[in-house]
Amino acid sequence: ACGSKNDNNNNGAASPSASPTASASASPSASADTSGKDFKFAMVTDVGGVNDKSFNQSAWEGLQRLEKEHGATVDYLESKEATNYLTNINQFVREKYNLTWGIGFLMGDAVKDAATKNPDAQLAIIDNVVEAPNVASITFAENEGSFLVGVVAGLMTKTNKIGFVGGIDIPVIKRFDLGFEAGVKAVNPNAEINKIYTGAFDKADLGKAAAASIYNDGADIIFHAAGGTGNGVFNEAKERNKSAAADKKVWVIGVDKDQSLEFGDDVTLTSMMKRVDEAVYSVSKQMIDGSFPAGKITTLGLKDNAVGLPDTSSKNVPADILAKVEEYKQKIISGEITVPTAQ
Amino acid sequence: MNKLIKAFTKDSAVVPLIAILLGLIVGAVIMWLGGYDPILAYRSLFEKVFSNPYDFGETLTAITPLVFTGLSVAFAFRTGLFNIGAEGQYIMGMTGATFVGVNLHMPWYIHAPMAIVVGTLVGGIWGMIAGYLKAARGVNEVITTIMLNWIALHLSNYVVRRFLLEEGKGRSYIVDENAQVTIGWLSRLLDDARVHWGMFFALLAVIFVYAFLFRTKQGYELRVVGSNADAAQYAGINVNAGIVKAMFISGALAGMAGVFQVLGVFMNQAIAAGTTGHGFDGIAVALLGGNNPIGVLLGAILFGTLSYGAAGMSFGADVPPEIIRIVIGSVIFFVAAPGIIRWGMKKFKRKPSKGEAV
Amino acid sequence: MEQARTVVEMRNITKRFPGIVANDNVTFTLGKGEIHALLGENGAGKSTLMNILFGLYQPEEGEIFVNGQKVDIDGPNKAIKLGIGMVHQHFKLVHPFTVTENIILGSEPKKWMGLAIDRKLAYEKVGQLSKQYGLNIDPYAKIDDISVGMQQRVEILKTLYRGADILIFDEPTAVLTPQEIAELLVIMRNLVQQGKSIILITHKLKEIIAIADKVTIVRRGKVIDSLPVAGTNPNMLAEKMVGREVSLKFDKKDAVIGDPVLEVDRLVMKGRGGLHALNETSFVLRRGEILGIAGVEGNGQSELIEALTGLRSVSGGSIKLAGEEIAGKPTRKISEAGLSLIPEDRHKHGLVLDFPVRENMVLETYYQAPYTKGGFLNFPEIEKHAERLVKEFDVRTPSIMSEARALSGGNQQKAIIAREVDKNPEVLIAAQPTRGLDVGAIEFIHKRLVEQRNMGKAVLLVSYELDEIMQLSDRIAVIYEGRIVGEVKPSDTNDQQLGMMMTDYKAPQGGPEN
Amino acid sequence: MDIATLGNMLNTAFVFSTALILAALGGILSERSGVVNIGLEGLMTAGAFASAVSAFRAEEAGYGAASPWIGLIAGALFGVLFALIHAVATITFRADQVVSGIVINFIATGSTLYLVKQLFDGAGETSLVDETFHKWEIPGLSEIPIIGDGIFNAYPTTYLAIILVGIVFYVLYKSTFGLRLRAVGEHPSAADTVGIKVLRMRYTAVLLSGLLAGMGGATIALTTTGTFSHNTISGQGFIALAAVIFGKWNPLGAMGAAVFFGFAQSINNVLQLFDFSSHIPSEFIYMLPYVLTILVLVGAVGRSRAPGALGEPYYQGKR
Ligand SMILES: Nc1ncnc2c1ncn2[C@@H]1O[C@H](COP(=O)(O)OP(=O)(O)OP(=O)(O)O)[C@@H](O)[C@H]1O
Ligand SMILES: Nc1ncnc2c1ncn2[C@@H]1O[C@H](COP(=O)(O)OP(=O)(O)OP(=O)(O)O)[C@@H](O)[C@H]1O
Ligand SMILES: [Mg+2]
Ligand SMILES: [Mg+2]
Repeated sequence: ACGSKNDNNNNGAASPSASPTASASASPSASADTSGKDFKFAMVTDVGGVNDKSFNQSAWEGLQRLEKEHGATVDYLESKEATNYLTNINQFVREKYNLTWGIGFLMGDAVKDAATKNPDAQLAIIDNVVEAPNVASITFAENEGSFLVGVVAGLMTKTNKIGFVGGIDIPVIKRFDLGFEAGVKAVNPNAEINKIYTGAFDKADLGKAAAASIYNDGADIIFHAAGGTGNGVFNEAKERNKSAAADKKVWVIGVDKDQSLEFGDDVTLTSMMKRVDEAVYSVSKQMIDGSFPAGKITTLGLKDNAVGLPDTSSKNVPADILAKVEEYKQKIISGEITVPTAQ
Repeated sequence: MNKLIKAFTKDSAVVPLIAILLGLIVGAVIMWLGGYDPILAYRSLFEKVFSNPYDFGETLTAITPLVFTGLSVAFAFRTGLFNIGAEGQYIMGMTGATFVGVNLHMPWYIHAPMAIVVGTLVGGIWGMIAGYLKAARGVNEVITTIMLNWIALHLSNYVVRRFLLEEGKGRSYIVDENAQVTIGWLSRLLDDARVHWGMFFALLAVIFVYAFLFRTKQGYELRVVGSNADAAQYAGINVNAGIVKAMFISGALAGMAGVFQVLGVFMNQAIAAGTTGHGFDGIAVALLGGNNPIGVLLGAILFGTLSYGAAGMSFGADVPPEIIRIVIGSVIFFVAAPGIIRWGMKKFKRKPSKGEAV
Repeated sequence: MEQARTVVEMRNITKRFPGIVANDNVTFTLGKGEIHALLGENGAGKSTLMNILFGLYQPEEGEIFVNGQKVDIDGPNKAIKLGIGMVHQHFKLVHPFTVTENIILGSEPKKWMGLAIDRKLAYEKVGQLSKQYGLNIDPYAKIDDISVGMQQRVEILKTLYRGADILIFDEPTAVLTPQEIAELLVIMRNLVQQGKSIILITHKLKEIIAIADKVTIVRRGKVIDSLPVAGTNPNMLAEKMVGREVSLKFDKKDAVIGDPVLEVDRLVMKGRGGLHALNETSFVLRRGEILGIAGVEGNGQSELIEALTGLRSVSGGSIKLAGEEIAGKPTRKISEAGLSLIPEDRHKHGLVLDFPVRENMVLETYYQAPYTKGGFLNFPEIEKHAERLVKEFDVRTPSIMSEARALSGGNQQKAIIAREVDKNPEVLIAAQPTRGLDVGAIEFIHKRLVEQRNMGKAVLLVSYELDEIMQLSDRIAVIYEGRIVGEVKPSDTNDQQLGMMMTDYKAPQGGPEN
Repeated sequence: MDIATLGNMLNTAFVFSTALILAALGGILSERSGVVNIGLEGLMTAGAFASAVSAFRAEEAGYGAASPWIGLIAGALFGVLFALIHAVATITFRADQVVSGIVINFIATGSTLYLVKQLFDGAGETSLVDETFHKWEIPGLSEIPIIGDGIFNAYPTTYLAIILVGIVFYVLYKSTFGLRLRAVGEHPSAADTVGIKVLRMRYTAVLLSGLLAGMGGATIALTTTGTFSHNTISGQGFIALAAVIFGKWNPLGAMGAAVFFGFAQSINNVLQLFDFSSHIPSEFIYMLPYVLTILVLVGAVGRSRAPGALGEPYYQGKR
C-alpha cells in the first residue's frame, strides 16, 4: 500500500528496542538489488488467508517488497484450519527456508513447536511472543496508536457519543479498545463510548448491525478493530452518509491499514495503522544483513512509527487536531503518558 | 478371496472408483482451463501426502476427526435423524476434555481416560439436547442442531475464557501431560508428526458403530426407529427414548473428534472466532461413505488425503487449494448419482455391440 | 343391455419387469356400456395391464385401440384425452388438499386471465357433478378428514370431471364397508346407464357375479379365459383363477369355549373434537373363540386396537388380560403378557419395508433369548426362526435376506401373520387381515386364524367385511360410535340385520350373549 | 427502550433478514415440490459471488447506479446455474437430495473462491463495489412511528423480498402453478395421473429456488459487505433452511422466522449498549438469537409437517 512513509518507517522499525545489532541495520537498502537472491523467505497465514485486507495481506506485501527490492525468493501458505498452522510452517522449515513467518497471534503455539523441534531453523512471529532462541517475536503497541485515534475522535465528535466495534474480546483487540478509550477521555472526559464486540472477525453483517445500533444511539464516530466484520461498519456509515443531512454525517476510524484507500475518505476519518508490512520487511532484511533478532521480543510502537495515523488523515482531520495528536504522540514516546494496555 | 474379488468387481464397488476418477478429472479440467498444470498439481498433492513420514503422519492426524464426525452423522442418519450439529458437539467435546485436562491433575492412567470420557459425554449430551427436544417437543432436529452449533461456539468460548484461560494467550492453559494422548515413539518415527491414540480410537469407533448398529439389539432398535418409526411403536419399541439415545451416541462420536484434537493435536483450546468445519465435513464424509461405517472410514481417508494434500498442490504447483473442494464435491456428486455413471457405463458398453451389428 | 360396440381393445400386450413378465401376450376387449371384471391372484398382472391402458406404463409389445382407432398412450394426459379415467388401487389423492382441489388438479378453472384459480366456480362445479351422479360428497372437506369410502368417490368424481367415458376401477371395494360397497355398486350401475363403460378389478367373486357382464381371468400374466358372467359361479371362477380347487366355505368345528381371557370394561378414550372415540366399550373374549368386531369404519375400531395394545392411553375403564390389568401399560409389556396384533396397515405398522424378511420376523421378539445373547443379536437363531416361519406359513420370498418391500402384498401379510401367530399369544387381534388379498391367500389366512382358535387361543377379528366376520366368528359384537351396541351369533343373524346394527342401534332380538 | 430504538431495531432486523427471507422463499419452493434443498448456503454463495463481480465490473464500465441491479440479476442467474446441478442430479438422476445439496455447498464455495482468484489476480476477495444499494425512504409511510423507521426506510432489496413473499404466497396458494407444485410435493404420482409433468414442475421449482437464494446471497454482497470473500456467506443458508422449517414451509411463516431471527440479532446489539450488559458475559449475548429461536420453537410451534413426498425421487413406473 502507501509508500509515502517508507524512509521514516524503515529506520524506525529497523531499530528494535534493545537490539545491540542496530548498527548493522543502519546500512540502508539503497543499492544491492540482489543482496537477497540466495535467501528464501516464507510466511504462513492464519485462517484469514493472504488477502484478508488486514495483517496477513500486509505481511505478504512486506515480503513481496523484499522480493522486488532484494531479489529474495518468497512464498506463502494459507491455513484452512488451526491444524494446518504447524504443518504449513514445517513445510517451509523442511524446504530449508531461511526464515519462516507465522502471521498472527493464533500461530504462537505452532511457531513455538516448530522452533523447538527444529533448532536450526529461523522463525519469526507477528503479534505474539514466543520464547525460543531461534524465534524473533514482533508485537505492536496497538494501545498507543489507538490512543491517538481516540484523541481524534474525542476532539471531533459533535454528538459526544463515540463507538467502538470489536471482533472478539481477546487481548490484542482489548489493547485497541483500552488505548482508544484512554485517548478519548484524555481530550474529552465527557464523551460517552459505546462498545460492541460482535464475537467474530469475519461477519460483515454483524458489523453492520452493530454499527447501526451505535449510530442509532447517537454516536457519530466508530472505531473498529474487527477485521472483515469491520466492512459492515464501513458500509453502514456509507449508507447513512448517502441519505443523511450534512450535519448528521458519521465517520469510521479504520484499522491496521489506511482504510480510506479502500473505503474512501468520505467515511474514513482516519485509521489506526499497524505496519505489519514494515515489520516483516525490515526484520527479514535484517536476516539478509546478518542481524536477525533471534530470541528477541521486539515491541513496535509509536517511537518506531510502526503504529499511528496515515498521512491521508489531514484530509478530514483539521490541522489543529493533528497538532494535538502529535503532542500526545511525543508525550507517549517520552513516557510522560502511559497508555493502558491489556495482556 | 474369490468373494473379495467379486466384491470389487461388483457394480457397487466400481461406481465409487469411477466416481473418484471422474471427480479428479473434473478438477483437472478446471485447473487446465485456469491455466494450471493438472498433472503437476496432482503429483504435488500425492507427493505432499506420501513422500515423507512427517506429512504422512499428519495426514493420518487430519483423517482422524473426519472419521469421528463422519460416523456421527452416519449413525444419526441410520436412525432417521439428520444431525447437522456435529460441529457443535465437536466443540463441546473439546471443551469437556480441555476442562478436565487443564483443571484436574491426576496420574496418566486416570487423567487421560477421564478427559476422554468427560469430553465424549459432553458431546453426547449436546447431541442429546436436540434429541430430547425432538422427542419431547417435536422440534425438528435440523433447526435445533444448527442453532446449537452457534450456542456451542459461544458457550465454549465462555468456558475457556472464564475457567481455563492462560492470561494473554487467547487460549486455555496447555492440558496436563498426563492427559495428553500423543504416541511419542510413533511420532518420533514419523519426524515429529502429531500422531495420537485418537487414530486407533477412530478405528475402534468404526468397529463399534458397525457392531452396534448391525449386531446389537439396541442398534437394531434404533434402526427400526430410523426406518419406520410407526412400526417401531407397534413393535413396542420406545421411539422417543430411541431418538434421545441415538442423538446421544451421535453427539458422543462427534465429541470424540474434538476430544482427540485437543488431547492429541492442540493440547489447548483457543477462543474461536468461528467453527472448524469438521462437523460439516462430517456430513460429506458420511455421504461419501454411504452412511456405512466402513464406507465412512474410506470416505474420511479420501477426504483427509485430498484436503491435506491440497497444501502441497498450492505449494508445488501454485494451484489454489479451493480446487480440492470442487474435486471432493464432484466425487460425492458422482457417488450420490450413480445413475449418471451407470448411464455412462451403459452407453460405453453398448457402443461396441452396435458396431458389430453394422 | 347393449353390447354392440367395442370401446377398448388391447391386443397382444406384453410387459416385462426385471425378472418377471407381468403381462404376457394379453388381449382384452371392453364393450360399450359394459362392466368387465378382471380377476386374478395377487401379482397376476391386472394392475399392470390397466396402468398400461392409462398410460402409466409403456408395453414392450402390443397395440391398443380406443373406439376403433389405434392409439399410442404415452402418458395419463393422453389417456384422459381419450376419455379414460382410472380409480387406482392405492388412491392418488393429495391429503392436505380439499376434495375440490383434488378434483380440479391439472384442469383447473381459471380467472384473471389464467392468473388465479376460480375457486368459486370450481366448488360449484364439483358440487353439481356430485349431485348429478348421486355421490353426495362435500366439496369443501379436506381429504384427511373424510372416510375411505368418500375418498373413493372423490377418485370417481376426478375421472368424471375430466369427462371420462371409460372408467377403470382397481380393487375399489377392498377398502370399503358393506354399505359403501352397496352404494358403489349402485353408482356403477348408474354410470353405465349414463353411457360409461367400466373395467372392474376385484378379488371378491360375489361382486363380479352381482354386477359384471363379462369377466376376464388372468393368471401369471396370461389370460386364462374371458367369458360372460351369466352362467358362472364363484367356485368355478376361483378355480380358473388359482388353477386348482379352492374351498370358499370351509367347515369349522364347533367352538370349545373356555374362560374369559380378555375382559374389556367401560373403556373410554377421547377422540377428536371433544367426542369420545371409545365410549364405555365393554366386551369379553374367551379362550377358544373368535369374536368378530363388526362395524363401519371410523366407529372406534382403530382406537380400540390402540387401547388394547397400549399404543394410546385411555381415559377410563379397564382391560384385563388373563386377569391382569393391562390398561395404561406400555406396548411391550402387553405384548409380553400374551397379546399379539396383526395390524391393519401392513406397510406402515406391520413391517419395516427396508429390512430383510429375516429381521422383520423378530420385530417384537428380537430382544429375547435366543435372538439376543448378551446384548448381541444372534443371527444364526434369527435365521433359523425366519426360515422356519417362511416355510411353515408359505411366505413366498426369494430368500429371507430379501427386503420386505420386494414381497407381494399377500406374502407380506403372511409374513406378519407368521410372526404374530408364532409368538403363541393368548389373544390374537387380527385387523383387516385379508384386505386386498386374493382368494387363495384369504383361504390360507382364514385357516390359520381358525387353527388358533381350535388350539384354545382367543382371536379378536376386527373387519369391515361382513363376509369375513360372518364366516369366521363364533360371536359377533357390533361397534357403533365407540360402543358395543349388540352381540349376535352368526347363525342367528344376516347381513341386513348386522348392517342395520352397524349404522344405528336397533336392539336385536338376541341381546347380549349369555 | 424508547420507540425510536424499537423502530431502529426493527430496521436492523429487516436488513439482516432480507437475505434470509429470499433464500427461505427459494427453499420453500424447492421443498414444496418435494426436493430437499440443503444447498441454500451454496446457492447464496454463488449469488453473492456473481453479484459482487458483476456489480464491480458494471461499475467499472460506467453503469453507475444501475450496477447493483446488474449485480442482483447476475447473482440470481448464477444461483440458477448451481440449482441446475441440483436439479439434474436429484430429479433426472434421482441422486439423494441431501447429498446433492451438500455437494452444491462444496462446489459453490470451492469454485467461487477459485474464480475470484482467477478474476482478481490471485486475490481472495473481489474488489470493493462502491455503487451498492442505498436505502429508500418511502415518503409519508416512513413517518409512521416504529414501522416507519422499521420498514419504510430500507433497501430496495428488502422491499423486493417482502413483495416476493407476497408473490410466492399468492402463487403457492392461489394459482394453478402453486396448486400443481404443492400436489407434486405431496403426492407426485397423484399429480402424474392427472397429467401434471412432475419432473418439469420440480425442475421449475428447483431453478426458482436457485434464483431466489442467489438473489439472497446477492443482497448480502450488495448491501452489507460490498465484496465477496470466503466468509461472505457463512451459515446464512443454514439459518434460512431453519426458517423454512420454522415457518412450516409457508412464505409468511418463513418471513416471520427470518425477521424474528434478525430481531434477535439486533436485540443482542442493543443490549450491549446498556450499562448492565457489562455484567453479562458477552458470549451469552452472542448466544441469544440462537437460544431464543429454540425457545420459541419449543414454546409456540408444534410439530411442523413437511411436504409429503419431500426427499423422494419420483419414478414413473420403471421402464
Ligand atoms: N413397477 C414395477 N417394477 C417391477 N415389477 C413390477 C412393477 N409393478 C409390478 N411389478 C410386478 O409385476 C407383477 C404384476 O403386478 P400387478 O401389480 O400387475 O399385479 P396385480 O395383478 O395387480 O396384483 P394385486 O392383485 O395384488 O393387485 C408382479 O409380479 C409385480 O411384482
Ligand atoms: N418398483 C418395484 N420394484 C419391484 N416390485 C414392485 C415395484 N413396485 C411394485 N412392485 C411389486 O408389485 C406388486 C404389486 O404392487 P401393488 O402396489 O399393486 O401391491 P399389491 O401386491 O397389490 O399389494 P397391496 O395391494 O396389498 O398393497 C407387489 O408385489 C410389489 O411388491
Ligand atoms: Mg394390483
Ligand atoms: Mg393388491
